Amino acid sequence: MGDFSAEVISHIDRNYIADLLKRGDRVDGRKFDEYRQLEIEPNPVAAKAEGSAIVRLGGTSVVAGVKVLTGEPYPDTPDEGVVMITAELAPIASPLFEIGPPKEDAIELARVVDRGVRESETVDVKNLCIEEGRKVYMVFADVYPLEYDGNLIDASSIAVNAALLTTRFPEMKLEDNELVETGKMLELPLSNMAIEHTVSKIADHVVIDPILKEEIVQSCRLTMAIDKNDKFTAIQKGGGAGPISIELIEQAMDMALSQTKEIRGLITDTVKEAGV
Amino acid sequence: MGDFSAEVISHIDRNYIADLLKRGDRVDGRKFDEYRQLEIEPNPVAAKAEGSAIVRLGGTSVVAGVKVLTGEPYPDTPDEGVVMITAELAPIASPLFEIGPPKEDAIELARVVDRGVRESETVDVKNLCIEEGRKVYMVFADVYPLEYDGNLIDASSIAVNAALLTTRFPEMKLEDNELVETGKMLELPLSNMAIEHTVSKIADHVVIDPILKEEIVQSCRLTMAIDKNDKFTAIQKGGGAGPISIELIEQAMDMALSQTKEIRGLITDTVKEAGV
Amino acid sequence: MGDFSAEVISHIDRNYIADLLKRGDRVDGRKFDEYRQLEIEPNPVAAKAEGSAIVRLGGTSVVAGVKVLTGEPYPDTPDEGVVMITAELAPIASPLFEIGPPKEDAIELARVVDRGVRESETVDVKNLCIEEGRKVYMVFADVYPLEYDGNLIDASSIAVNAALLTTRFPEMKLEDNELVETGKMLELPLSNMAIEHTVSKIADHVVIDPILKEEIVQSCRLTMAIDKNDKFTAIQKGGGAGPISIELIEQAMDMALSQTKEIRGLITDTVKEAGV
Amino acid sequence: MSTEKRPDALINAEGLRFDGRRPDELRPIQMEVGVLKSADGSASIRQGKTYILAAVYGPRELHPRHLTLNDRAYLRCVYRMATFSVSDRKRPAPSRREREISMVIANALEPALFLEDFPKAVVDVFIQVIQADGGTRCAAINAASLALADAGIPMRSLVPAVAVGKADGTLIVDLGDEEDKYGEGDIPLAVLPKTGEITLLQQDGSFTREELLEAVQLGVNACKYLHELQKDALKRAYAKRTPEDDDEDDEDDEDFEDDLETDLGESDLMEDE
Amino acid sequence: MSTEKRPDALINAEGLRFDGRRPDELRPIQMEVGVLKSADGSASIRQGKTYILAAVYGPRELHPRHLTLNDRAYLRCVYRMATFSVSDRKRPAPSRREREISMVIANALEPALFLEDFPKAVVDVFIQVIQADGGTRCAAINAASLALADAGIPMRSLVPAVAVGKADGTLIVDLGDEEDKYGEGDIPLAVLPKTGEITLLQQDGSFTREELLEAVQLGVNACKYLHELQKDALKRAYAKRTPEDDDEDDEDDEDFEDDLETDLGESDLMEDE
Amino acid sequence: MSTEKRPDALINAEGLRFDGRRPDELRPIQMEVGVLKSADGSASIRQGKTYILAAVYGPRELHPRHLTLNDRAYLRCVYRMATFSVSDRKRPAPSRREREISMVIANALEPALFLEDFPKAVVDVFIQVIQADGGTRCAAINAASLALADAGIPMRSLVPAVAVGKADGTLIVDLGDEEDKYGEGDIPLAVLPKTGEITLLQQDGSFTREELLEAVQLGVNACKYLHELQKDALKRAYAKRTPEDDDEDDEDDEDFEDDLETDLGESDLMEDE
Repeated sequence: MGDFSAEVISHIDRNYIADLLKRGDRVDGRKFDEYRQLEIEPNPVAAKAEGSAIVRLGGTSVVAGVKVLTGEPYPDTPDEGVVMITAELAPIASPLFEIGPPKEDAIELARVVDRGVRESETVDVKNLCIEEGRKVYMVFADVYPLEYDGNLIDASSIAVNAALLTTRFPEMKLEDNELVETGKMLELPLSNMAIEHTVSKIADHVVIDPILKEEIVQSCRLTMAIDKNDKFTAIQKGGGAGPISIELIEQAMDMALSQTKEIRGLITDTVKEAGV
Repeated sequence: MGDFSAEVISHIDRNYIADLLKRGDRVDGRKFDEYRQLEIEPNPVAAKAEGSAIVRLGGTSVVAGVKVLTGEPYPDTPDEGVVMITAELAPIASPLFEIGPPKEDAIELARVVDRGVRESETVDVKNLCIEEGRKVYMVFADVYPLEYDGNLIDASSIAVNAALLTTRFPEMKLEDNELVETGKMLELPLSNMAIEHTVSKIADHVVIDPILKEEIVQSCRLTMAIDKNDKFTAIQKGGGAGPISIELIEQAMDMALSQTKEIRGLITDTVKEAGV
Repeated sequence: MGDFSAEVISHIDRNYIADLLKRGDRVDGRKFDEYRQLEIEPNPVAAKAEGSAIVRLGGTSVVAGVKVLTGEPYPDTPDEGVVMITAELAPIASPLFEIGPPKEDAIELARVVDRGVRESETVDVKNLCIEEGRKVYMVFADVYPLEYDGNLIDASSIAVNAALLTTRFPEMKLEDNELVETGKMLELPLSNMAIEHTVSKIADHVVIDPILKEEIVQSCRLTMAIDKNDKFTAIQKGGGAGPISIELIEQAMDMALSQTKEIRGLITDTVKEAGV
Repeated sequence: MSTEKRPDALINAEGLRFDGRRPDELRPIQMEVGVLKSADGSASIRQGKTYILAAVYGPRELHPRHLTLNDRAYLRCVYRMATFSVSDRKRPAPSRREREISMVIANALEPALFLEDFPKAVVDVFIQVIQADGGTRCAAINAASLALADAGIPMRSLVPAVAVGKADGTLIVDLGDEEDKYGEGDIPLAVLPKTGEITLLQQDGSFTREELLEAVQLGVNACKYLHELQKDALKRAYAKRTPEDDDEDDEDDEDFEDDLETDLGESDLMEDE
Repeated sequence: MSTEKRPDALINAEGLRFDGRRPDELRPIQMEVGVLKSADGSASIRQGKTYILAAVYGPRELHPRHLTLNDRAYLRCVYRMATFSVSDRKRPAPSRREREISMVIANALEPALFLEDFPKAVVDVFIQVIQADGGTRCAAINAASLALADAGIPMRSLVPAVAVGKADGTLIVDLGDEEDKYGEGDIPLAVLPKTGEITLLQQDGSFTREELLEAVQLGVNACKYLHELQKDALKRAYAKRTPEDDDEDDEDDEDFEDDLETDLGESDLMEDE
Repeated sequence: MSTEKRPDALINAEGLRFDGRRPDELRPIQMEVGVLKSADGSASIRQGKTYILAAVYGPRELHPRHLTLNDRAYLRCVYRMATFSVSDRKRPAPSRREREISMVIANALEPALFLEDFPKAVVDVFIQVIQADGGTRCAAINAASLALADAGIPMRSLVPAVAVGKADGTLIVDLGDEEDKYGEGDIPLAVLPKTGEITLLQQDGSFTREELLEAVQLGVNACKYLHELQKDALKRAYAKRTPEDDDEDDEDDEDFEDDLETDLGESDLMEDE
């Protein structure tokens, strides 16, 4: 999230990182448009969650789990199921996350990841209806950061996508006003698998997948959700109040577009290989 | 509400205001039983609220809005609708209102204004029933102070009354267990329109409609709700711990009685003229 | 609860109390396995609560009250009623209890007393069913400490047991989907009346029913719930982080076993004599 | 599981009330001082079936600091109802009603106290309603002012309080639960006996100007009687405390007794004025 | 009791919108400065049926202290919707949505302010949505930057903001409620007029790379027009304040006018670059 | 969407358990040290299907200040379950159960630590339950004491913990979820290996005096074995850290290794006593 610890880093670091970028180098040696190593562990919570994944993005890691429950639909969408994403800046992940009720940064993480999934209609809620107006499936995907070295948003977005992809749950039907299992197991109706990509603006440069040191000195960040058809489904400027020019926005968009297919492929392949 | 800022005013101000009163003068030149100029703007939230009003009482202003929803009645009053008044000391109105959960002053404002409406049975809840034991109308009137120069209670009471008077909502009926609109628009069943009048006790004097400077030095205040038949329907002594004699209570009551018809008339006329 | 005020007592007191114990003496002259004087006042809230009791254990006193309501059973136990115990460290009882949301000590008191009742199945929830899957009785027993001179847990446990024993409530049945009274009054189905006994470890000694001074210097405490068949139904080590040896645990268990019958008898007799 | 029903009439043909009282008759009242050992001062009151305990702690250091007042002690009242004190179970969390009543009780008591003797300190008044059968805020004030005296807080006088109401058109004093619920109005008030000034005044229901003034006068008269009961309770407590009982807290108790005597003397005096 | 229905088409056969506007046409907009007497600075905006008030307090001392910044003032924004401002009644407690919008508004405004002039202080921006009919976060930014100028907070420039969206495949500017709800996407953005840089950017819906860039450009153009409206509003307010009106706050107002002139001058200059 | 059903028998005809274990047999256990790079110390444990992570931060400055202890560090434990770690979705807010377990875990660990070395500081132990399949508070203690060692907090010894229970009348060790749910009782306990003293003890269900004492003895024996597993895990982590891995944090790591060696030595020693 970046801005909350802006005071812990000295001006020296700030200048050092900016000078490196001017010479084309990042502080950890990556290219400007290069992600850190991405590892996905599908289904680590196989006994209790309907779906789950642990994602490691360099020194950042998160666990996401999915629970599928049943409930009544909202009155204004009687034929649609419900999808909810939450995230929490659990103190286990960083000395920077305080104990207590959700702060602005935590709220933003949850809302940005949620928006990436919901605005993108990653889950087709029309296909989560058991009986119109009476019973629908409710899908809860919850993310917990475990290690924090920058870019929690992308790690969380990847983890939620992977967890949704591993999800299996029993089909239910209404019989005499009671929900009973049909005996069949279902997958979630996933349509377009939007992935979120975050780019930091530092001085006049944009770099993808920032580490913590970069987040601390960033002017702002741009998070873009891109679906499998290369459509942008959500954008959030955050992580600081720095302004950004249209040219840099265009660069950031192109960086994200250049990475999205590979990451989406890695998620799909890993889950498939795991034979979930 | 007055007492929370007692420390910001010096003893000099306190004495100055008291000395003026001894000579028969108020700090802003009004008579002891004189209200500040009252302006009522009916229906400023016409597109979203079922009823609304902005009220300006000198340098104090508030906005009140009404939403009419449907719901189930309370088990012990199956044939009665529900009326709820809330108020909040939103920080927009004053540097004195802190951000955060409701403090004592905010709770008292809401409760006093609510009591003025409910104890007075301003809205006839028996006439808010759609079908006994199953569905009733629920009326929410919410007040937000916008400018605070004293006497939020009276401004809020006037605004709630005006907003209730402007309220129009679609008639509903139960058909096959579903609520449907009949196509008719309804007004609220308003019976007696009680208005709240607040009097400050400063030294041995009572003055109506106190401004902030008077509230800060007041010993206590007396708020009286009076209905269209000159019946007292609610009283609250508050705004400080100062005691008050029976003689001053009697003076305060007579001050309020002398003003109530004119204010009630202004509300009714303004709403009528606006042709709501 | 003891540990929260560890800093208010000097090392002198700590050593003094420990030295006394080494010589076989307690600070208030009792034997190690001796309870303070126990007084039970049955049904002090006869007009409003379905059952109640005030318990005085030396300088500690609490009031417990029982409300019996009706409601829907939990989906996974459709034929069982609900029993809930709450307790609160109300500031009236001690200058040590701060005002505000429940702290760890308050949570522990409530959970330990609740566990003593529920794990012991003191109330037979199967006999609190009105109609399976639809309506059951819900029993709320709430405890308020009034004076705090140590060992709130045992006083609360005794008070809850006594209050449950005094409880009388109208039998209900379902007629045309509505609950109606049959006219008969019921007692609660109490099965085994487990009582909680608390033992403090101070230096190498264990003493039962600690007073506040003992709690403050204790290394830890052991609370044991014992039912009428001398079965242990709940244990909680708490009140400090001091370790305890198996030998002392055995001593504590034997102390509790030696007292439980007399206390249970006193509860039963007092309630019976009161002719509730 | 309340099964209360509205009585046919609150005032019967003989002009007596539901429970046999005359319109201006108080319910049976028992007040006792010094009932809680943990507190610096305490009192209980039973008024009809209403049963309330009050405890006072202080003057003591105030946390959090930012509430500190530089010229006097902060009087902090907390009025809480037990979940089981009312017909329906009250939810455990403090309600807005309880917080508002806490505030009006503080206002009712404060004018009687010499809080300026303890700048920056806090005096805590904790009130626990054990059983609520009408008139709890007034009964709480009656008990709390005894608890303040018991704690040795310097006072101008005790503060008596009572509710006046209206049933079947008749003004009545000290409402019970049914009279509060099914009557036509309720006017709780508290009085400084020395000056006759009002320190608590609320009203609901519907009253004419004249009814209101008559009701307040009725309340003030009832408060005079309540004040006598309060002084009696304090004297009984004072009489019980013999020097033999005092072991370690000798000096404090001296102070306390001085205050108490003064207070009793003062309050006797007041009535004569 | 909302009875809204999706319109048949958001763009009609003539290429006009639901409410008759051209795709790049803003709704009728009225901005007024200095509307709240209690605040140090204030402004209102009516944009279509959206109606918002903004108040600024400060620079002033910051509580709680631990939020203090050593090198600049802390800009604290609170965006709140009235319960009655939307079709369904909003719950009174602040939602997570409101808290997130408060944060993005602060970020949108901060680059325009010389907060480094007031280390350790706070500048409070309170925004109250009276009626919400689409585009509230952008309208709030328009009003808030006027309120900041009115409060005399030193500024690089005002900050205009607008939402661009898509309906029936056409890019449209300044969405109304139905266009937001039934359209294919929404891109709220705010602009620093001097440099053309973006200080707020969010998006939902579905856009291609090219659509997005075109939409941002449309928004930046609309913001230029909005900036003119903002400056007009400020000038009107400035004109209204004659020396005769100033009685006691003379000195403060001098300062204010100085700042205001500078700001107006500066913002004029910007457009010329 | 849990579809668990009570097994027919928890102990079969051969005296074996539901999952084939002997009554005193632990589930497969894997412990790993140093698994989280952000933390000062960390460990994971998989015990059957239970999966828990523990992180330690500190000793560091304590906020809020008023919790500061003058004579030792404050040990603050936070035990949290992931919403998806149990059959039904847990609500995200911390429950009273989680807060109570946090407290008993702190009590279980504290006697093993030299907290007096760091007056006024805090040592934070954060525990995240990823999957809960019985025995989470004991598994959490096993992992947390490894994380404390990994963080270089000076320790008397590691703290092993295990739950003993009863199923079909037989005492069993290290309950799984079904045994916890459908068995006749549960006794979680933690042990100081050096002295055999108990630092955590809770019980539910129904046990005679003799059963209880036997159960505690069974638990203490199991803890001896768990202690060996803990020491192995620590040695493996220690072996992996070669000087080559240390780049910038050289000095800190020296300290860490010293502590670790001491601790391993000490804990070996203890068993010999």
